[in-house]
Amino acid sequence: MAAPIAIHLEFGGGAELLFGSVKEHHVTLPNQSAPWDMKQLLVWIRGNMLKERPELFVQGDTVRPGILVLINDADWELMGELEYELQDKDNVVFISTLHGG
Amino acid sequence: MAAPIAIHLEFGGGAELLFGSVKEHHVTLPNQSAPWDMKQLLVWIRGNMLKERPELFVQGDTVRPGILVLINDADWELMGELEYELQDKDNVVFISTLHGG
Amino acid sequence: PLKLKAALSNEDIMRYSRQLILPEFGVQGQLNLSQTSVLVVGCGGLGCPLAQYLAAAGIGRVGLLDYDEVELSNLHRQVLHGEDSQGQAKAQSAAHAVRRLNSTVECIPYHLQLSPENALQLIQQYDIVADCSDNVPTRYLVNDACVLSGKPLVSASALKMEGQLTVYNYRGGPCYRCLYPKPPPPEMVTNCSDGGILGVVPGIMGCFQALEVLKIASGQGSSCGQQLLMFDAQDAKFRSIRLRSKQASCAVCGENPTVTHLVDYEKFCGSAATDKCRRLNL
Amino acid sequence: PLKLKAALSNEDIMRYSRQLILPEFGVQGQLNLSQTSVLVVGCGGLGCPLAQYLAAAGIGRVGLLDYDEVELSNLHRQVLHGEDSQGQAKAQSAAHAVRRLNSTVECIPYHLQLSPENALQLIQQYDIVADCSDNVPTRYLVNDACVLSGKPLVSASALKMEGQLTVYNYRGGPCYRCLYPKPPPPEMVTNCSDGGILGVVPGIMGCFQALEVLKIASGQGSSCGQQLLMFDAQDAKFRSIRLRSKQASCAVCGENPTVTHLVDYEKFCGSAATDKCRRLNL
Ligand SMILES: [Zn+2]
Ligand SMILES: [Zn+2]
Repeated sequence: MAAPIAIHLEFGGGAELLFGSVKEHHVTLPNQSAPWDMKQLLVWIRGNMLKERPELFVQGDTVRPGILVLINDADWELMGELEYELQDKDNVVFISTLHGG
Repeated sequence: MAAPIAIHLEFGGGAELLFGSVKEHHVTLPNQSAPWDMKQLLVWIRGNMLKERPELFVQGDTVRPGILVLINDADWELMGELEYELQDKDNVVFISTLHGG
Repeated sequence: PLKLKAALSNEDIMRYSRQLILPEFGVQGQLNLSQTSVLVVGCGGLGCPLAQYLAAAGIGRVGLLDYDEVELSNLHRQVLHGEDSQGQAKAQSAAHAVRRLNSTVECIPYHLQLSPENALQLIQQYDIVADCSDNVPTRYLVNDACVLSGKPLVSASALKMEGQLTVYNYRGGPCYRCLYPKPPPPEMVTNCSDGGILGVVPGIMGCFQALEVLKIASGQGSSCGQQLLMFDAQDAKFRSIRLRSKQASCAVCGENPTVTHLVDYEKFCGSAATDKCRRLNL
Repeated sequence: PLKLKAALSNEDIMRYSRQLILPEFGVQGQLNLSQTSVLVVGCGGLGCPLAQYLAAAGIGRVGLLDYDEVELSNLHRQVLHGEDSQGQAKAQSAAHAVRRLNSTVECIPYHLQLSPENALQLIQQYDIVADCSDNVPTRYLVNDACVLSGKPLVSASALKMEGQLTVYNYRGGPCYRCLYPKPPPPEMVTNCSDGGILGVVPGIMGCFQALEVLKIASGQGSSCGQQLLMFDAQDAKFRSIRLRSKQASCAVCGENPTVTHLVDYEKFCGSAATDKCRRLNL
């Protein structure tokens, strides 16, 4: 049994518009038998936080193109992407790429 | 007996010129009977790191006017100034005020 | 005082459309901006980008103060001036460039040195003051005048590859003297002539100053009161520092102020109020 | 190619004296700068401050590319243009302002749209490319052309109250496609016309771009390769993010590239290479 973990979620670059325009969220992920990984976090966000049009955030089992995922100030590609196991107090950022100038 | 502690010192805004133009220094403060405080750190810096003209860094038992001291990204005035007891891995910054424009 | 604008004209709506649709800004923010006046103290490396972006955004009135004339060695960072403005008063040259960008902004050049004699009278006419000066006595003078007139002071500085920014005397936060009760020893003060400066460093800091002025003027409020923003251009690193509160013992904003009118700041600092020659021979 | 300057003239020494005395920069840094050419793709909110500070600092040659003309709604952020330049080509208007600031910089305006047909031929003539464009297809086009020509790409973007900056294809680091192998769904792309923008936000990001270009051109090197600098103007907060390495699987810079010449980027992205109308009707 993994204990519940508290993580800090941030959305930016426009991705916050899918979450009631709130940029920072403190969430607690409930107990479950195995450790939480990023793949499960995305499912949890989709089920518990996304009010509408989830396809603008997740596509298949990952985030949609144009959203960069950062775990503790590093690109998630350096951390194992979907397989990364979340730790208590982790900071996860979902940021839309900007194109304006 | 307090164990030796390792702290991270940074100098900026021109204050680094008194320290061989090196901005970042990792130093270990030796064992001593009481905990290290900022007052003792200034004496230690003066004795161990300052090569010349110490009066451009310390005056009396504190830093000279125009240098701001930051402990872990907060003004040292919020932390107790000279009485602050240093902890292992503390980050202490000495920054000269800039006036140019 | 600026005339209250009740509504935006069609031309305003066209010109500022990209700001108007920002929820943080909106029509009310634009109207607030058009009713705000800002005094820019120093039209050099910080003052040029600051005045440029304040005018572009539609500030109501901007005062441009500088005692100096444009020289060739200014042009690597003082981007409102041009080769053809060498020898002109910086205040006039900056005003000319600002008017070309936005003729609807009321723009007042002051070709003079800020002094204990004229500072209060000038600053009282403005809502916000931006310190873009280049020397210690002027920084104390501007601070004290802002405290005595109750104006927020958006202050930036830059040297070599570093910059600093703080909003003083804002929403109960500290003033410049709360942080620096005593002036630095004159021999430890480096100016841009001696120390050098990469032009785009005050460019970045002046834009930052414009951002904080615009946030205050539009009604959003600044996030830099009781904060020191430090910038290191070499590493491209910013750092935000939590500063002390307003000090009860402060000589000008404290509980028993000893500075109740403007004093002799060159004497107080032991240095001249220009970055041209560094030390006073007292 | 630019003529090699063996020494600085007396006028250069006067003009750039404040930079020359910086140990990080020096005479060699200034000479390196004078031998470097930079292509600025887009003369809008980012390109204006960027071109301004590159020219002020004494870059050897600057190419100013934009297909668009100056409109009133540009002036709140595109500060090289003035009210009198409305209707003019942005490239011409920017070139005019840059020459006024520094006539010793070779300044080449291109009043055209960057396209798969002209991009390589243009980019091959420059040492560094700065992406100041405003749409997704152009960002992929500029990236691919930089990878195919081996040029470092200093890329910034801004929207509403946020900005981002990365140096791509630099010292073995990732390219834009390494990070974003697939374009975003067109309906999720917001441009400045739709989303709004506070003018000083691209001001800050364009100055940052200038800083990184100048660090590369002078020989110091950029600290933003394999880094994403994120800026939130509302909170005045910067954040530096460590990015992934160059990806072996990247379609253009990877081990088995499938993009070996420029393709149709509007088709690839499903959107037009202008921020004026957002979606292509395919
Ligand atoms: Zn005070
Ligand atoms: Zn790549």
